[in-house]
Amino acid sequence: MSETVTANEPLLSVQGLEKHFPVTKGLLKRQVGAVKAVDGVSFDVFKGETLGLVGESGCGKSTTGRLVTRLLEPTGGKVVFEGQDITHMGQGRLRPLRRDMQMIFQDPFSSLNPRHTVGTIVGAPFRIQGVQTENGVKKAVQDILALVGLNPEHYNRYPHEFSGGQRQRIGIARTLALKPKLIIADEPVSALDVSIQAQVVNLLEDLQNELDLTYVVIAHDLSVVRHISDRVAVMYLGKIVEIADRKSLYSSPMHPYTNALLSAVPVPDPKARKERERIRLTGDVPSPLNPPPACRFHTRCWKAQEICKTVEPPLETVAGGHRVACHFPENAPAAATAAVTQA
Amino acid sequence: MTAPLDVPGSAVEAGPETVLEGAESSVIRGRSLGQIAWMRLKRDRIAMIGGIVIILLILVAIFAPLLVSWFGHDPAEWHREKIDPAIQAPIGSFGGMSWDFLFGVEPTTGRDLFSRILYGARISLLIAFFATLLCVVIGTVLGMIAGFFGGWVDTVISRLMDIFLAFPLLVFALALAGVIPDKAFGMSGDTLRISLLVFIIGFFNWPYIGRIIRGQTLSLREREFVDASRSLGARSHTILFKEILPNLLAPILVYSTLLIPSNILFEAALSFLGVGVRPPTPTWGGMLAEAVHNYDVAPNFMIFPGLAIFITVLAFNLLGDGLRDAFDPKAR
Amino acid sequence: GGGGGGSKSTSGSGNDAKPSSKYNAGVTEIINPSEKTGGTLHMGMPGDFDSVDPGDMYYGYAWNFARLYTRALTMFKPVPGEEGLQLVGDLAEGLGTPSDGGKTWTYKLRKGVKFEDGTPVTSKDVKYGVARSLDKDILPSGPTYFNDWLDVGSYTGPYKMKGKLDDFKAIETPDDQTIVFHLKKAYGGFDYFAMLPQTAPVPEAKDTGSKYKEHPVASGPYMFKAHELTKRIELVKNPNWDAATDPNRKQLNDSIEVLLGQNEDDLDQRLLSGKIDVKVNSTGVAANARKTVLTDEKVKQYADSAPIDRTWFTNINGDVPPFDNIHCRKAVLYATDRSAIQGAYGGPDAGGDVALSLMPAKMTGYQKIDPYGVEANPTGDITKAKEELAACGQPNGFSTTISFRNERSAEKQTAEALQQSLSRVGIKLELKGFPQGDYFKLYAGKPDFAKKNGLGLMVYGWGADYPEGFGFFQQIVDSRVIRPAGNTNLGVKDPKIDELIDQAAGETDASKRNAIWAAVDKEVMESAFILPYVWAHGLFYRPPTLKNVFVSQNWGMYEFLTLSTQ
Amino acid sequence: MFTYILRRLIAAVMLLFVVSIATFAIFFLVPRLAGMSADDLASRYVGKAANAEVIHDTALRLGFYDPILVQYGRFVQGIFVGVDRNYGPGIEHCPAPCFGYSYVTQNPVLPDLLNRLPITLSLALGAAVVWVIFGVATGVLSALRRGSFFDRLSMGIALAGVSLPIFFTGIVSLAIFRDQLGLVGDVADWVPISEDPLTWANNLMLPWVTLAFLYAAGYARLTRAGMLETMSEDYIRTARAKGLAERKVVLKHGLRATLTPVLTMFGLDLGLLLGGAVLTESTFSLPGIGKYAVDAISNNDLPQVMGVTIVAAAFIILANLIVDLLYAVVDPRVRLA
Amino acid sequence: MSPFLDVKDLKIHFPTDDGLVRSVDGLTFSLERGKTLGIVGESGSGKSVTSLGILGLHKGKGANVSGEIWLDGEELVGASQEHVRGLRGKKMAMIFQDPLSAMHPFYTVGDQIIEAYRIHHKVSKAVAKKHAIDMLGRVGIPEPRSRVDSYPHEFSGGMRQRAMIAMALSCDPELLIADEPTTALDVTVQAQILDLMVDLQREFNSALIIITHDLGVVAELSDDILVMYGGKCIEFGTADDIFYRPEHPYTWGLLGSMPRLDREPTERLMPIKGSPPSLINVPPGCAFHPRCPYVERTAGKAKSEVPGLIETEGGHLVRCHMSRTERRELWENEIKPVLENQ
Ligand SMILES: Nc1ncnc2c1ncn2[C@@H]1O[C@H](COP(=O)(O)OP(=O)(O)OP(=O)(O)O)[C@@H](O)[C@H]1O
Ligand SMILES: Nc1ncnc2c1ncn2[C@@H]1O[C@H](COP(=O)(O)OP(=O)(O)OP(=O)(O)O)[C@@H](O)[C@H]1O
Ligand SMILES: [Mg+2]
Ligand SMILES: [Mg+2]
Repeated sequence: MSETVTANEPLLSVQGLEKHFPVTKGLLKRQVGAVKAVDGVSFDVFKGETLGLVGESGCGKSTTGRLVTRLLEPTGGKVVFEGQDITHMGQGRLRPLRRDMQMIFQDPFSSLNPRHTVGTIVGAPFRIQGVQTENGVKKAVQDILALVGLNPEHYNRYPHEFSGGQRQRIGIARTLALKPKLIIADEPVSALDVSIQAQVVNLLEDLQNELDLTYVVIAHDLSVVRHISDRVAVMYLGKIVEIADRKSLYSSPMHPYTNALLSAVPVPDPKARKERERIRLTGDVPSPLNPPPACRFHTRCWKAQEICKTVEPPLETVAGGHRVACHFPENAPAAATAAVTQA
Repeated sequence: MTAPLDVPGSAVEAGPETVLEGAESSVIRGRSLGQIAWMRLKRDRIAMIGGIVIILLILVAIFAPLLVSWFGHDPAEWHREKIDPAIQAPIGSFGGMSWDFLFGVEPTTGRDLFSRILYGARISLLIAFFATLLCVVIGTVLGMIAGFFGGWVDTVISRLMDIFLAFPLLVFALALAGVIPDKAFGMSGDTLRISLLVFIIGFFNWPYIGRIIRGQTLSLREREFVDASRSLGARSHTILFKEILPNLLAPILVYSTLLIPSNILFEAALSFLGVGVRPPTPTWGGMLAEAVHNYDVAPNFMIFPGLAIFITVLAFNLLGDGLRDAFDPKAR
Repeated sequence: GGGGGGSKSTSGSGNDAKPSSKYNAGVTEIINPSEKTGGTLHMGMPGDFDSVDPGDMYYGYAWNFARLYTRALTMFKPVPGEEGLQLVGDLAEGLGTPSDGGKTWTYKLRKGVKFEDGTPVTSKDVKYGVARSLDKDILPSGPTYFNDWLDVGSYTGPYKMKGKLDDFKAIETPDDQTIVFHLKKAYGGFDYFAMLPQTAPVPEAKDTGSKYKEHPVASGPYMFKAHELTKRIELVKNPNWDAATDPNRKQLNDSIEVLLGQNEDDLDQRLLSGKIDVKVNSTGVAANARKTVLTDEKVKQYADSAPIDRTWFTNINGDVPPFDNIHCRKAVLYATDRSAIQGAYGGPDAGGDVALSLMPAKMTGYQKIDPYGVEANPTGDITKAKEELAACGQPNGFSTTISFRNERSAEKQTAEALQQSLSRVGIKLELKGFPQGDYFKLYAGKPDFAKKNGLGLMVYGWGADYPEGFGFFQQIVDSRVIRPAGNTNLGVKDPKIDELIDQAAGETDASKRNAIWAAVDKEVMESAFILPYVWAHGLFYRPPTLKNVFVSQNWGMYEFLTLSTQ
Repeated sequence: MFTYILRRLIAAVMLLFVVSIATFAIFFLVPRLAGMSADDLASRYVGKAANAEVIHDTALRLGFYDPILVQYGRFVQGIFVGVDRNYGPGIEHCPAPCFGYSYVTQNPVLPDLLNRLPITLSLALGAAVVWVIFGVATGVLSALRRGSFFDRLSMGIALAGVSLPIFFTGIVSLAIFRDQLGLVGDVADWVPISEDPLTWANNLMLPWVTLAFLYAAGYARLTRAGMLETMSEDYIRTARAKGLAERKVVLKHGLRATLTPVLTMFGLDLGLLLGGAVLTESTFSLPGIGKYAVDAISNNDLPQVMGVTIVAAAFIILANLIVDLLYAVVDPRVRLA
Repeated sequence: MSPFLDVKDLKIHFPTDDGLVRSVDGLTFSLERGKTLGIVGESGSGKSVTSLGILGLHKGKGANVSGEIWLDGEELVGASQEHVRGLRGKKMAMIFQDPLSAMHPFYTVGDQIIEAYRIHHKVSKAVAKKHAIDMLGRVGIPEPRSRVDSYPHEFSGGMRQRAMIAMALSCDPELLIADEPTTALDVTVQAQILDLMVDLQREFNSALIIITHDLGVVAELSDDILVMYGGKCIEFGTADDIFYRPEHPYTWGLLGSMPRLDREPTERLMPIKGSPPSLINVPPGCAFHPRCPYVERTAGKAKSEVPGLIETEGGHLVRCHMSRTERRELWENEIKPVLENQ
């Protein structure tokens, strides 16, 4: 790790990222519309930190992750990794960069090829990237297996012989093989049982400390995200509605949606259930095929006013690194609110 | 910090799963899905019987000359002395079955049915195997490409499959087999006929397996390990052949096993309709075609090739069913 | 639709009635003579007629059948035995009168013959019928005797030369009852040509060319009521037929129904169970039924093994070495196991007798010869064969190819039998089957092809168009009929034979003609271009309920004209 | 919906177009490539005793000297505007759609085909009724009694059914049921249903059963597998949890969902059969489309072959279309687009 | 008087090729009308099998069911199939985890509710349909009149689950079992559904069993909580018992594994090592012992002897070899401080 990225220069910078999946019809594949899965997402990830990305199902979290790792080609916007614009970089030129940017997948059952042994799976990065290892691939793989808490002798086994948690470790081992700088983890624990989930979360944290990793963790479980993230971005229908450091986001959420999300999480405290003040949203997330105009949350927002249906609120910095896209943010310093209402 | 429930300090020591350890002592060598399927298959008695019959059939086909030299007569040799000249039927009961002629003899010619059935197995199996191979190769390659690349490639290949599926296959095969000249592509005689039959059966049957492979590829393509491989920078062909193909081997094996019997029947049908391999080379379908006009004269002439086809096809079907169950992830 | 109704009431009496009949009785006598009228005659046929248009047919059974609804100038007498080979006048009052040394033939038509619509039949109609049959584009199937022998000049038929029938000078019709044929050269057996259905009258106004077969206009006792192409024909009584004008026919059945395109084995089954009265084909019952017929005495009594004017043989191609050497050809003639081939064709009763020479024994003028000692050695004479091989300079044998028609399993087996028997003297055969439809046009009948592909032996068979030497021999042994393709003579090239044929053709004296044909037979055997092995028989079955049945010596099958059911 | 059907029909026509080109090419190009001349081709369609001149005339008349595209064009023209033919005394117009005239029998092709259609229809539909009823019923029962003696037996029979060539079962059953026992009517004697339904059914009984035996087997297996799968679906559990009687659970909830793949297979099979049950018709000598095809091919009768291929392909395509439409009716999740 | 639902020593075993699966192995609990029981446990601990067992849906499917299930004074395990069928839907009903796969894709939502209603009420279709519309309205589906004719796939996840609930409640069942009713849903929708269930339970005064692996959910709803492990109940008590005075190391583990929003984040989570046991090879002795950090304290008993389910105080049951005081001490001194982090 020779490069020196200065603290305020992001490792990954995403600006106005867009992905519209065309909806086609008929023999001639006429385009009749587009699923705006990701529609103008911007954020920066700094070296060594963990950015959490939360939101409800279908809001475009995975798509964002896949855009950043260039498994998908963005429709618009920009992805800059280590100062290089990789938005439309060809797969050939991207290949060497892939060493530095890896992905952990959600489903430990489908993310490992059932026909390959653990050795093959974890050794794949070496083969694909043509990396030479000192004591042979096998040794390297076994080292990594040990690193993620697996028995190195499991080298010749097949994924189906492992439990979910172990599989997720195998998946993590694979991403670690080439010592990446950035890891995008798409719901790394949501398929796991609580007790196993905790093992994996701890493992991720340990690895971060040990290997100086940077994470983007995608999840829908707010408590998990809080546990591992330094900063958290909340997505709604293809947009980031709020982004802030963990503490300020969870203690003083500004966007009504964030508020609602937080208050909807059931709390494992029988006494608290009577005391808590709850915000109950009605309805579901609208379809990204026909997102509501302007502020996309206005259809479910109890604070919505006329302006929310006509003017799209920009993602603005309200207080020290806390950015929110809302005309009527809560917990905001008075000045900020006033500025918006006057506009 | 004392955290008794926590895994001890460093991640390196994070405990490997105890349960797994307990269950499977110290066997480190992993069992692949194929090995598991094989274990399951071994327990399926009926499928195993099918498999054994197939192996026997293949052995019989390979060693037909040897077996015939022990138990039979040259398949082309006439034994007019076994034929009643008045009605051209075999002399003796059961179509002249005896120790000398195990299955009796053909009417008119008196040829040894036993050895003709044995030699017939060679042609039938040969054609079925190679035709299946051809179907599977074309079907797999095109199905995989269509499923994996999607888009216009998929459209083109899928339409192609539609076209092939819209051909009335048997009619077409008959037509094609009928118009091909006697010498072509530097081949002639049986070699040409067999190649031709292999080509026709294989070439027109591929869309069936192609569709299956395409469907499987489509769903495999969505599996995250494909993304994983891609995110590691793997090229398309690597993904196709190293990641996807191994997962297709099970369906390929299963459908090949189920395709072989249908190709055996197909070959028999073509021979039956008179466009098969030329005489005096015996084939089961061809023998049946002749026997049809003689079933009253010599029932065994009809029954033995019929049985041969039946047993072979049944054996393959049994094995195929067993394989399908063995590879089925949903099965217990 | 329709169909005759309850005519089948008598079939209930079944097979096991009195042993009234005797195997082969139908060959010599009329079985179940009856004059009763009514009922439907059910005929069944595997496949279809080449056509039912009298100007467009070439199969014996078609010609036999055509006389139910058409009348040619002459006909064979519908009686059993030798007498059935005699020609008598039909539409004509009697046989033709030759003049000009046999180059001109004149016929007098009977008076009072009418078409089904009541219009009288005139000599013009006969002329028109012959004229239209000349156009092989529209009516391709019939024989070409008239094209070849009539002095047609530039006349090409009434379709290409519309309204110019008068330009057709080869036939003259001085009056409605007289018709005169002018030939290119003398031909003594013209009465046989006059027997062809091509001389049946066709009213020009009703001629629909290639569609005429849908409804040929009747001049005989029956007429078409329905013709569902390829499926069914229904004939009913022709009200305008007058028995007085027709001494040879009766009109006993109310109707005649023919089912076409039937499965052979099926048909036999129905024949045996009496559901069908007669099967329309020239070879009789097929293998499956053959066994029942020949082994079950109760059934056998109703069967006849009828000799046919047909020889099954193989051509030996002199163009393909070493068959350019007569000794090699003779070696084949000696080495062949004819009894095996007899088996392939169905054995003595259903297949036929072992042939001693090319000319079928039952033909008029046959004289027994046996140059290769077949009678004594039906399975072949290996020693002689080896001697001939040595003489040919191939003492250890050689390899060659044999062709046959794929669809014909007997021919296929013949080839296999030859492969077996010739291998005894070291002659190795490679078998090559060809589609029946193209056999003469593209393969065996195309000398270029046969030579290039080394077809040394070509399995074949030939039946006489009519029971007279010319009708049998001319198309298969006259070297001058050899064309670039589509040959029926697959390579007999012997100037001596050609000369004999010319002699015979011009001869108007029948007995002299016959002597010449016997000489042709001998010469063919000498030159060894043809390997005959079977004189065909057909094994026919007549349900006990069928009346007036007998084998026509001419057709080699049951005479259709007399059949009835009551 | 309407546009969907329209689009599918257009696609079907295009498909038929390709099929016809391929058939045409096989019949024309392959022999040509093998070195046959126009006269050689024509020589197949003249009488026994034709001379070179007649052959040449025939080649000209049939247009074999024209470039292949022109010949194909003529075929297409026949379909869209019809063709004229000289039948001797005059010229006849064969109106569109016209597949031309047989080279061998000179009969127009389409009426011949249509003439045979009722036979093939009777055969296929009758057999279909038999096999669907038996196949599905057996499949359902087997699935419900998985592992029982009945299950084993019926699946054994089913496997035997798909393993026997139809020309074998056909002939054996003919020999037994008709020749020996005399139980059924004359198979080859086809009578239109409108004329005599009883004879119609009696005569067709054997082919129906034989054909159904072959197909029922597949349906029983498919139904059984489908049923086993559906019966383990969550919604079946829901239906039971509601307190629904088991019979209703099976028939209303289980079978309904199982029938969709059965429907697909049924459509495809029926389409194929309507395009000619070649083997069955040959075995029982039923003069249907399949027999027609075999005869056409063995006669090298191109117009007939073209006709029968296109009709058969049309049936397959049509059956596919109908299956897809039905699918949308049966399964509300399917949207036709 | 006996409780409304009383399950005694329920065993549900599945013989398979690989061995006997002891999915439920001696489960005992009871539930009163109007009360809510939460069953928690990791995946594969036998929660769903238990619920299906109560509804009698295992019979005839190769399952060995033994023990007793008393529902409102009737024993169900020994009762005839037909009798139990009559109770289903009317007396007891179930809400399934994944409403998309649990509803028949080919029938409209309305039809499925109507069917459920008409099994137990001899009424006309029209009446039943009115009832269905009513029910859909009650569970908060907007415009029920038009939505009644929609197919399940035309509903969003939350609406499907509501429809599922409407179907289950259509015959006013006295016992309602909800098997992971919200796992497939987003948090905001989950909250809606949980609220709905609470409201409906109050309204119908039915007994409710809610099955989940989310401790948060049980905490929100349950009066009593049953913690399952390896097919057995390892701890049973009131919600307060389980959350404030848990006594089983596994329960501690569960609590320690959860990151909690209501507390300051801890440095590290406290997972349980290892993974849940296979139900074929349930470890001998205490099923939890391979994962238990305190095995040593039982002097080897854990590995050989199955601990009994012992009542510690007023209805709080624990299955552990350690003594009560030992457990108390551990909880108060070692676990609780770490969990509460301050
Ligand atoms: N390949 C695709 N084609 C069309 N639409 C797509 C495609 N991939 C995703 N979408 C749509 O884009 C939207 C966002 O999908 P995405 O998978 O990013 O959501 P998510 O936030 O990850 O949801 P979840 O929590 O369910 O994983 C969804 O509406 C989805 O249907
Ligand atoms: N029909 C069956 N045959 C064999 N084993 C079964 C059967 N049904 C369930 N099991 C087994 O019983 C065990 C318990 O299953 P169950 O579905 O009750 O778990 P669960 O606690 O509901 O888990 P989850 O949280 O994943 O839903 C599992 O190991 C399962 O494999
Ligand atoms: Mg996602
Ligand atoms: Mg469950």
